[in-house]
Amino acid sequence: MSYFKEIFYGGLSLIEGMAVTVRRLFHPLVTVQYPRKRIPLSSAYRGHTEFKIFEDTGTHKCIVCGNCEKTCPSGVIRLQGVKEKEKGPKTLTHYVIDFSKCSLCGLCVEICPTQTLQYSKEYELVGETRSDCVIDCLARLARQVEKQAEEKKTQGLAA
Amino acid sequence: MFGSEWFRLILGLLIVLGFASLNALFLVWLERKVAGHIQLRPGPMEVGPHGLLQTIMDAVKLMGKELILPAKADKRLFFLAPVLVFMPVLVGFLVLPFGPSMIIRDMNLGVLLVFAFSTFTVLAILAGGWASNNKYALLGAVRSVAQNVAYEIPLLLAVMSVVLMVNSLSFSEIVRSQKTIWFIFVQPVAGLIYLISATAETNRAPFDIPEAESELVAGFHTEYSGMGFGLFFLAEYTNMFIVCAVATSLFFGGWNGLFGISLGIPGVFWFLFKTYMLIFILMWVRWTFPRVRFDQLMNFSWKVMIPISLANLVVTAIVVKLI
Amino acid sequence: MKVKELEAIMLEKFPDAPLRRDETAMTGALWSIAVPVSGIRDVAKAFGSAGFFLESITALDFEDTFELVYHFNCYEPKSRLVVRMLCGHDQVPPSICDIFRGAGWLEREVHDFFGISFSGNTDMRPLLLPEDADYHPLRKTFGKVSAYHKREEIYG
Amino acid sequence: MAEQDSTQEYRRIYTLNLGPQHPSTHGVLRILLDLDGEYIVKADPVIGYGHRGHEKMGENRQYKQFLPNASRLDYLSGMIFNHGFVLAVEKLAGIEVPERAKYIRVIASELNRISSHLLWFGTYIMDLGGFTPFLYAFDDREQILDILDSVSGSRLTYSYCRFGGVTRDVDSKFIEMTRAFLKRMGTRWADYDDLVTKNIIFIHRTRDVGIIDPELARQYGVTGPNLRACGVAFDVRRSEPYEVYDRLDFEVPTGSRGDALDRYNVRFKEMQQSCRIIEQALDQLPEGDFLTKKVPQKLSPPKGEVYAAFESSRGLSAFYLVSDGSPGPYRCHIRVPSFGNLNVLNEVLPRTLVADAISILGSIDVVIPEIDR
Repeated sequence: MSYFKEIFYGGLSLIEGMAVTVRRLFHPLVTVQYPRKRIPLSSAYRGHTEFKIFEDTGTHKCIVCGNCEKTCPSGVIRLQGVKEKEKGPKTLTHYVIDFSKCSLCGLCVEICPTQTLQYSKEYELVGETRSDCVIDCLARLARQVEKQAEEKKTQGLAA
Repeated sequence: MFGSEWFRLILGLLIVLGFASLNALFLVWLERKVAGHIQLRPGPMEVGPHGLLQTIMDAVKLMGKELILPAKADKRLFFLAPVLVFMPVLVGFLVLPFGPSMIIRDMNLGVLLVFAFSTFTVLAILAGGWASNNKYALLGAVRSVAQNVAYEIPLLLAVMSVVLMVNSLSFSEIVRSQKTIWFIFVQPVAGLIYLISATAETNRAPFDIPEAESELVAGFHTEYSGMGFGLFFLAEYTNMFIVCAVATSLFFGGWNGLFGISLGIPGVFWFLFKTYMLIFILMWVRWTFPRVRFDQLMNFSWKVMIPISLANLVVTAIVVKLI
Repeated sequence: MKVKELEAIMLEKFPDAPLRRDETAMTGALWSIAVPVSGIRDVAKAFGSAGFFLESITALDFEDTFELVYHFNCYEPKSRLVVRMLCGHDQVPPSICDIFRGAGWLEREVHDFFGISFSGNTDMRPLLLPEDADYHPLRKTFGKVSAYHKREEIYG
Repeated sequence: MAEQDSTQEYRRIYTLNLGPQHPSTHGVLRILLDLDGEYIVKADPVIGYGHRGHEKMGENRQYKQFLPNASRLDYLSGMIFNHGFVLAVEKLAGIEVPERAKYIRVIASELNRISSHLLWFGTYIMDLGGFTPFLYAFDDREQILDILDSVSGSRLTYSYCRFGGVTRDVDSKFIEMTRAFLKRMGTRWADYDDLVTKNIIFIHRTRDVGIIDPELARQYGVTGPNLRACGVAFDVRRSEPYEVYDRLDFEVPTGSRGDALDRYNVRFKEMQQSCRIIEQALDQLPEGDFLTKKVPQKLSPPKGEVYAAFESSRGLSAFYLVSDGSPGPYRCHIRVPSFGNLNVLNEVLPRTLVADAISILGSIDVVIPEIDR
């Protein structure tokens, strides 16, 4: 008797399973066709680091203390600065990160005394060579400043 | 000239060659779409409207790929196997009753021919698995042989009960006798057993143990690349069509409409519609269930399917005799 | 209960072994006992018959000696006990892989990283390192090292 | 004659190299199987393909620099390992953690546990040949990743915990999303039951397959759901509660036979218990700081050692840190649960079929990079 019982209940369980999948057949889809449609990024998203643009100065506030370089576990960050005056602050000349080594721990952002580093929202970082992963943050900043200025201009025109 | 048997045969073969490959490509697309929508994703979308041309592009890609011959493989057998697997599948089309007058060759042994040839694919799978000189492929081939031996029996027993009722092995004869009532209503057990065995026969999930992707990498066609793999792939889908077409003509009334009501639709469309519905069910099953284990499959076949189909056959014989 | 019994056994077997009760909040163990190299099999047997399981075997490399640390734990009650064993740089401690079958791999790992071989463990192929590895990366003489201390500098 | 016999024996048993590239070895595990037909005679797992030297890295880094490494050990429960490492260092340095941070960590860890179990669920059914439950599980898992992404900014290797708290406070949106997720999961269990748990094929594939009895588990140091499946209710969250687990009410689900089906059921119930824990933790979540301000930038704990155990989704894990008073540990050893869980395969696999081996391997739920370290 248990022989037929197992066949019966076994068959029933299979039909129940098929009911689950056929219901899904008419569900709305949960995926999006990626390059054509995108889902919004979360506000906390951590891309590679970049410089924050401060409203008051219109640029970054890096003082070339080198804390980020020292704290980075993987040696991602390289920066250089020069002293323009004998006893003045240093000015940043180079700030380069090798994103291929970065593990996105965020220690550099946390340790920065002037809080001039932030996470970018960049996620399409495909490159053909390793050197494509090397990001020059100062050049990036310059591009962003330019873009902002342009945006302001067009806004001004529109107004 | 036009009425001659030879002309009919050659024309039929040409149509079959065209239809079989296009149909297989369409079925691959359909499978991906069904799988996609069951899994809450759209499936192929990029090439052509709703990805319709995707499989054609895939076929082109496969044709452009290098055929890799593994070291120490049996060269002749290795290249013969994909051809062997595709040929009998094509022959099966010869006797399928697409419509009242749409049979390439209406033989009085049609049913027998289809099953004789479909068994042939096992030989090809064994040859391919053996010739690859790969342990996974060999395991897959061995599993395939054992599985097919076990499943041919209930499959044929289920078919036998229909044949007993009609007293003929000709497809057109069988379909004609289902004019008013389909055999699935008369022989539900046989129909179910046929469908289950057919799934095993075509090596589809949950009985896809010869290629058991997560166990044997790709089973018997592990070592095949390019069009060698492509032919195995096309054969699987064509085989699926044949098996479902046979089920349609044996149990679902072939070109007949439901209870003799044809709604003015030509028979061939009834036939194709029912065949594709059955194929859809096979796909639905595949994307729902996990794979059974090898020995459980055997147990299921020998301890459940064969006794039940035998009992069914005996009951059928008695009832037919009494009536 | 088991812990009390074990403690008695330990004290009886190794009367002069330093048994240190730990502040569990700090080290995560109830007590630790330092045993000589020859005593580890007896200890393991006692732990094994008391129903303990072996959590981990690891080693510390000091300038003067290796220290092998065995962590034993028990399902019920909470009682992690530590057996520590000083083992010279060229000493070969006995294996406990026949008492705890899972110890075989743990010992292989220690052998990988520190080059300590265990007598009685027949399978000493490298486990995590490549098959032909002849270096022992967690020794303080390998690669970049921040500090190499004597044992008393840390444990006093 | 005797010689002939031995050559026949030699031919009868052949070796199958399962992995390191195989669809269901989950990472880079290689198992050398000696087969007799399809039956396994001997199994020898070969590991170490993913050895990255995390322990050596730990010795050469400062404590906080090791934080990103911690989540890369068991990448599926990155939050829990991150949490565990932070616990160890906090014990070592005697750092007090604000109440709110403790709750946040527990919520994040339990969410991570569910996501890890969901991934295991999907891949396990995929090992058994069912592809669809995998994507359903990923759909659910995606919700968790979204929640954790919204608070930590990362989807897999979180680096969310810091010594003395967490990097970012949770907001009302996080709580709302988490509650919505719990509600959603409440409706999903029935579907999973219908699709998988009750499925006759699934039951046949897992029942009485790969039995680990309690004694075998003890010998090999098997922990986590694999141990609980053989009837031992051992859970670090219960036996030595860390953070606020002693204030939360949850059950430790156990099995009885210790086979693959029990392991499946235990993990499944564990997900439901994790949901309960999160719900309670959300209710009790106090106001306050999320990060204590008293931690110095250059953390140099006093001399001593710590062995901080915690329950990852795979079992008892622990960080064993020895401090020499410098800003980096003198020795950093990591006890990983998968090590023992995989080791036991040496004895479980023989006398089973190849198909069962895949089922057992999947049911044990190993994460290879965690073993390789």
